[in-house]
Amino acid sequence: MKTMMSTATAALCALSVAGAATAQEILILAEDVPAGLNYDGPAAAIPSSQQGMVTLLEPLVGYADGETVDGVVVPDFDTFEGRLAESWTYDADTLTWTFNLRQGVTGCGGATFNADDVMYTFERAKSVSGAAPIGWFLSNVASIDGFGPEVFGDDAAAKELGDSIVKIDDYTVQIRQAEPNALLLPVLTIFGLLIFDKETMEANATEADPWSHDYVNNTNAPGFGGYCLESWAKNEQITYSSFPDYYRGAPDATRVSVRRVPQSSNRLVVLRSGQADLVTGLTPREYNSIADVDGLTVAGVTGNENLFIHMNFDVEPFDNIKLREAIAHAIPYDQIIATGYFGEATQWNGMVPSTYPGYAEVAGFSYDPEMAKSLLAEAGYPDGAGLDAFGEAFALSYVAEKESTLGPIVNVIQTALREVGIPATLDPIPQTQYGDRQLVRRDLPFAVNDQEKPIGVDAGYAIQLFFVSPENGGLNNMVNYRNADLDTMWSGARVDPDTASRDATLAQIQEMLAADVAWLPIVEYRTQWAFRDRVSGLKWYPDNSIRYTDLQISE
Amino acid sequence: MNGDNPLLRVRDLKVGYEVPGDLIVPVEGVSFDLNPHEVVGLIGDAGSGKSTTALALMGLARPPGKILGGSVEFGGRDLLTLPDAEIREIRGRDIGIIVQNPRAALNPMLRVGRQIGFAYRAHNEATEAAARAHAIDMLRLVGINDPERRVEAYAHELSGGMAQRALIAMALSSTPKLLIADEPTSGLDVTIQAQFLDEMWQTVQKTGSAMLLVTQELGVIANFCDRVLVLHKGRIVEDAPVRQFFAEPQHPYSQEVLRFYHERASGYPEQVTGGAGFLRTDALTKHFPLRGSDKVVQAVDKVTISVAKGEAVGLVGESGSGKTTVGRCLMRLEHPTAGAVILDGQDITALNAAEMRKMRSRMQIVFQDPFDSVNPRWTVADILDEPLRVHEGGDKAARRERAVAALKQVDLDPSLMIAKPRDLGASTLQRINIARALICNPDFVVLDEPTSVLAPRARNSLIALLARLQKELGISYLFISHDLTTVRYLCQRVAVMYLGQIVEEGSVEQVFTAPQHPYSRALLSAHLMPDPTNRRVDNPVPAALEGEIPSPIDVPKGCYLASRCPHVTDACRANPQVLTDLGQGRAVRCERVVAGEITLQEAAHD
Amino acid sequence: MPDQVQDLLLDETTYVPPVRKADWLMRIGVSIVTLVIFLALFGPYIGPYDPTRTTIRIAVPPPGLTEIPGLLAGWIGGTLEYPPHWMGTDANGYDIFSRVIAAPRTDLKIALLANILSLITGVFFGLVAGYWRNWGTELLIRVSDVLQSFPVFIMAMVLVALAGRSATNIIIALAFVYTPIYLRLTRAEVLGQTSRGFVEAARAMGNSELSIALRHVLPNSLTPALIQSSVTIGFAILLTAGLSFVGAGVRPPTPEWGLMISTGANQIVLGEWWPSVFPGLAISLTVFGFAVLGNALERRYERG
Amino acid sequence: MLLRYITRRMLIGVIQLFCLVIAVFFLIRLLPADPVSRLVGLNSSPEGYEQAARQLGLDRPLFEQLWIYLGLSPDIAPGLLQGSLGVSWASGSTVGSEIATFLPVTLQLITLAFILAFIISIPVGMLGALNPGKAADKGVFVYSLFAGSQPEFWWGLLFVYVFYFQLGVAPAPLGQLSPMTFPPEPVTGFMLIDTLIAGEPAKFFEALHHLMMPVITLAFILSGPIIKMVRQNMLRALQSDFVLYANLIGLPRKRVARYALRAAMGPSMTLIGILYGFMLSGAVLVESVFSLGGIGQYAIRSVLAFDYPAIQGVVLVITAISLVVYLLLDLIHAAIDPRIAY
Repeated sequence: MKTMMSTATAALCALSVAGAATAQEILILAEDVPAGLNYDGPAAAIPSSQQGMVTLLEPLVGYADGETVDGVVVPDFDTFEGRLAESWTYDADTLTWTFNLRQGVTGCGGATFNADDVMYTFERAKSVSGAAPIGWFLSNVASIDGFGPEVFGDDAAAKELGDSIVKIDDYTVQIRQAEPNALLLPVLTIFGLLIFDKETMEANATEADPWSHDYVNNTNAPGFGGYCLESWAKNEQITYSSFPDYYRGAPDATRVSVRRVPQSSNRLVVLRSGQADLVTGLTPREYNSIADVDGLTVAGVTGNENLFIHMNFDVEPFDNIKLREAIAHAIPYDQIIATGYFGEATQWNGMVPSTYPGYAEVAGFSYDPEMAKSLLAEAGYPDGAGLDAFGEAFALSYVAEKESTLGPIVNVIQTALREVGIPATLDPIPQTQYGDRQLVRRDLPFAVNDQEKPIGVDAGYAIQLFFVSPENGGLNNMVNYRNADLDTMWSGARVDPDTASRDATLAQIQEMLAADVAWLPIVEYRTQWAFRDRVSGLKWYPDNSIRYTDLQISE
Repeated sequence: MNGDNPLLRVRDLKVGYEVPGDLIVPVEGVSFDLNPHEVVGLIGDAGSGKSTTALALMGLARPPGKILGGSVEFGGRDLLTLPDAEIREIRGRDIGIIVQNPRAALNPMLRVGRQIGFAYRAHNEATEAAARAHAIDMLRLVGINDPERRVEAYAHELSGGMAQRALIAMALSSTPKLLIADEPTSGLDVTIQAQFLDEMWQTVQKTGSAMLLVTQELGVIANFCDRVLVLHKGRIVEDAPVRQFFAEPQHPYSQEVLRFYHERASGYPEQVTGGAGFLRTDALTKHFPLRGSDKVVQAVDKVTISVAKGEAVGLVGESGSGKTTVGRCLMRLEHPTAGAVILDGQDITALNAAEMRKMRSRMQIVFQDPFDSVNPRWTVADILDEPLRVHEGGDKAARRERAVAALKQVDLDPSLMIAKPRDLGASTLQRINIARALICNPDFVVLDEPTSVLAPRARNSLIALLARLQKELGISYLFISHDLTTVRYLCQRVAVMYLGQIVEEGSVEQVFTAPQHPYSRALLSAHLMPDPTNRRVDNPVPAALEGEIPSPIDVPKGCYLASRCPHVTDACRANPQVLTDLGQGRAVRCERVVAGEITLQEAAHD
Repeated sequence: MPDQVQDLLLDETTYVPPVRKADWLMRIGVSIVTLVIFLALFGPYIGPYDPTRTTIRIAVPPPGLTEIPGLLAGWIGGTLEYPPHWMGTDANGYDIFSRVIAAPRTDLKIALLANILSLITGVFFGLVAGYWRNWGTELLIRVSDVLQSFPVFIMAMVLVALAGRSATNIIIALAFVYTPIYLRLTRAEVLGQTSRGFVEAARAMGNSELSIALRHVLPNSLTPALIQSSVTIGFAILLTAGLSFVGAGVRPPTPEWGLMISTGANQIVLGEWWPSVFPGLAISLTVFGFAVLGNALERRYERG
Repeated sequence: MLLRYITRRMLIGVIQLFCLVIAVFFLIRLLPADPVSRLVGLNSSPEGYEQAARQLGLDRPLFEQLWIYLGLSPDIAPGLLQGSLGVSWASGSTVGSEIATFLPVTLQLITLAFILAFIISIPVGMLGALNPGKAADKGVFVYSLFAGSQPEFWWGLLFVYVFYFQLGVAPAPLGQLSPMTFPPEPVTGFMLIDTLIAGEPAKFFEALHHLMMPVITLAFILSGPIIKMVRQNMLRALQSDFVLYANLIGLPRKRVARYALRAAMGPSMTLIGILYGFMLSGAVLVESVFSLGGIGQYAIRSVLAFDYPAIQGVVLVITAISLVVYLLLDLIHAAIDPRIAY
């Protein structure tokens, strides 16, 4: 097989004309290139778009580097360090944060960074003028004063920044929270509050579009990042060139081209041919296939990606705890890890990512078909009798676009469930429809999900996101889990300034969730990349985007 | 008659084609000679192999046929063994041919002039311009008016007669020694046919070509040919000079073909008395709206006819005269635009759908195409049962008995009951159609050209059957036809239609012996009587019409015939003509005739 | 044009009609179609594995030609640990052979039902639109024209996306796509029939219009649609597979050829050919079989 | 006369398109989901949802949305009347500009495939027509049946396996150019033309090389019906009365051959038009196999993303092109055959 491969590879090399990769230039292949660069715009939820945003724009703060695991640096989530903000102070009495901004930072557009850029960024966020106002949302999550739901009303004044964020001088900005909330610094690291270059943005504003959404959606996102946009053809290619005056030092890779190659196997082919330097989003099997190939490196880290089964509490018979437990014991975890992830995963004994502050390990389920059968009988469905009546409820939904990754897993699950008498079928549905049914309608009865990565790196945020009832601040409670005790405990923890007691409450909540099988956690799998040996320096970030500035290129 | 030095010597010509597991040989040994400057008729039934023979003379067979053997000697060389390039030179240069369905034989995508030019240049050195000029000359020669304009026409823009002339121009462009004309007038109207044959004959005389005229019409043979070849079952069964052939046919087949012609001399059918106006129309008018225009096609214009009980009325006219539409209006297959149709005192145009359906048992129609008139999926039993089922219902066995009786009535064997149409011949099917029409004992039957697709022999016996049935059953017929011979034999009275109007009406005897209207006269004189003693080519042709029938969309203001009539005056062009009663059941639509301005010539025939 | 071609062109004296040609071809068509029908009835039960249950063996290549006798002997002798994967297994661990022979149940069912559905509706509307010509039926034709001018593939995808991935919805989508074809075919034929003499004769005989339409026109207008349906069944199989290929077909793990090709498609650049090649071969032969059969029927009809 | 005919056809086409727009507009609004959730992503609060819905105009009544789409409320947003196909919900770019980048890929692919298919089909079809019943004809006939009934995507995969993986003579199925090659500045959108405009013959040949397999795949499938058609029309022409008569009148072979060919061409136009129209969206499977970002891919993406304006735009553009192609071919047919009246 290997020899065949190399003939093909040789042919491919021989045929390629203008090779782009000179010394410090790299070619990356990804599922897609950014569809937009506007985090308040329609493409914001797409990871490949976020990758573009973090390349061009800088946050106020970031996490410090933590330990190096398998050659990849992971952040230390307990330590923040300044990016565009050099330092900050917090006054607990007035809930006010004072940020001292870095001086002498310039951007690709030639502007020099100052407080106006920060003010502009928050003004724009609060204007909620984009299709998906993520900036506002993050501010709201962090309880910044004035960023409540009232901004969506007809009152134009509510959309103005007011006095919750004020410019003290050109290099000092104050942000006031409405209540104690530990999430302010974490949200400032996220792509949805990256700082725009006001000057360039305003130069590209129009009367109809004062916040330059069109410009950022389609042309460029001006900021103070390590790379400048060189060319961008949606659905095809995006090229960045390094910004020599980047305040954290000129990046090593002088030019980064990202090309869209939608099929993962095709990305693998090109990587193996030696034409590309780095590829993302291969299937576990594909990563596994090149693990031992000379000249290529597969790096991975257990970050925040995981796989769970979602069972909707509003849909019979999933409201039956015995049935949920039966399903939990019917899943062959080890087989999934072996055939679905080729060992690059571990059983997930928790309800939030194990790397997040506040994570508490909970007791996991074991694969035990006999117990599953007896639980099924306890649930009132011996050997599955009577379950056929629920028809489509056992159609296991998953995102159709992820077929090549999830296919082996859902097929194992489907076979295993039928083994114990649960009439599972498969229902791959398009991402958009899946999203609609999960987020808006919340009517997916039974699903496999591997794409929930709370961007706020905090167990509390994860719990709010997924398990708190919507009336009490829940955001993405896709299984309609309702637990009044949990809601109360979480409200307390949210504004609890004491980290230790907050963590204790959160741990208690995680125990409750596990006992209720609110989700059925299956595995945490490693986030992986494959690259040629000339590339190094990769770091993992919770948004799973690469920072090209981290990369070291050797010859 | 065979000369010592014939132009064409055909010996044992065999043409056949394969069908699964069988070899069918429609031409199985044809031998004859053809002399220079001679006009020879080749006559035979449909399917006798006439056209196949004609093609084979040129070394060709229509796929999937193949020439299986024999020789065609022309100018001392056997055409069937010549290499392709050489026979190609002979075709068109030495032997010209015209075929039936001329419009299909012309390349639909090329202008006529170019095609003639190609044909000319294939055999003559000429520039394109010279070829064009020659094409114009040829078109003029074959009697086309305004040839400069016609060379620019496409085949589909030409009428059938015009296209046939263009074909002749092409065939004669290199002045061949022999012209083969394969049923050149089938599908043409009577007046056009006569005109065309006259012109073709004259042209051949001028160019000095010999001619082989393939036809199934005795009239054509009698009027234009010097000699007759009778083709029967793939062989020449008789070869005789025309007069001899008509006087003393030798072969039984020839005798049978000519029998009807001999019987015909027996005078006209007797007039019926009483029951007048059993069926009549009152100013029947039918206009068809023209799509995408506010104009109408005036198919039938205030036609008033009357058929007595037990009477057969002939309705004659050329295609486009509206005679078929009259028949369809009578049956209410078309709803008349105006006027009434009264059967036995009841205006059927005023009946509602249910009443009309009931009425249909009293009136029936037989169509032109016997194959098309029966449901191809049904058996004869189903076909005959249908009217009984619709109108009488009742016991199935009884109905079957009636169907068998009806079959017998039209001289068919009851064993046909289980046959399907595709296994039957045209004349058998037409008899079944007649049986179906008569099975509910109607009072009145429209016969819409029932014999036009039949071979002459079958035609004769069908007419005899219709005459017999009328006599036995006492029904009334409206017999629509362009074939004057059959009308004369079957009908008591006749009406002549032209462009939607009746131009003359009277007893068959009156109209046939002394036609009054110029159109009737032309029609009768154009009719080729199978009488070699009084050949058309030997006499000056009287009362010929010019040109072709005008479009029924923009009818002339005055007399509709004005553009073609040899007696036309300015008054004719200006004044609409009215049908004027001349007494004795005669009426004519021509003010000059009524005024006695057109002297009655000797009737052309009888 | 080369001279030789011209020679052939004008070789007009020799001609054998294309009619009876290749009866062996028709036999091939009939055999293929029969086999597919047999598999549609029994395929899901006769494979060595359950076509919808995974094995733990992922992406096993099919045995080489030389290994087959040994495997066969072992299989019959019962010495094998598990039945051989004659066509290998796919990335999900399914036995490809069992799925390939189980698939006709899905593919043929969809194609047949879609075809029957569209045939019935198409013929019905075609008859109505051809026989009763008024503004209403004219509108019907226009609507059908608009439907037909839809890009077929996108239309089917939208319909399936609209109603979800299920065999029923695919049947409805295909029926939607094919109905205008039958409508047009039938209408054209009806138009030809209504002016024929026997229809006029039936009217002159006093039949009601409905009776004429049903007894005379309809039976004589059916043949083209029936012939077309053999071809359409083949194309419905292609379209079903195509829809699966772009993710708008039946749901996994239903054994369906297009879905199987699509599962394996990704890996073909890496040399993993068997998950795609075997089901594709099955489609290729099946559709060819239906095309051959349809063509034979057509020629038979034209012959009369 | 000609002009009037064209105008009339265009008018009918516009009416047809209008009906289509209405039909598609309502049809896709029956879709069981909308793309709002995709926009809101992590911010799935009701406010976020409403905000996104408002941005997309989904909060407006249905008929108002239609009005805007048609361009009857240009003060809110430009619509069809203003020549705008709207803005893609998935990307925020105008649908027009997106189609302008996707469409040329498909047009280039299928046009080349048609040309290749013709180059193959005309001689092969004639070979069959000229030897009716002989072995060559049987071969041609079976080939045409076979090629016309094949799953093209599977053949594409097979070709990839054989020519890329095994033999290494074809490039990897990675689109129009190798990933290392920077595409030239898009001027026309047609890669082959743009590379020439940019004066980069190396890229031109590279693009040609990348097009090789998809074009061969499509041409193979297309050759089935086209050969069948050429063979049939040629047979019919050769059996026609006027070809027989042309022989009878002794025209030279060449002339007769030309008669027959021209007669066979006319009726072929309709089928070509239908095939071309079908391929506009039917090429999607081959595009998918070879990672060519054509209009079919765009359509799939839009359907899967429930991107209403994009779906509407694609259907409209594809249908409009089909109608124009039909019209052009009818005009050619009329030019060949004078019997076709306007």
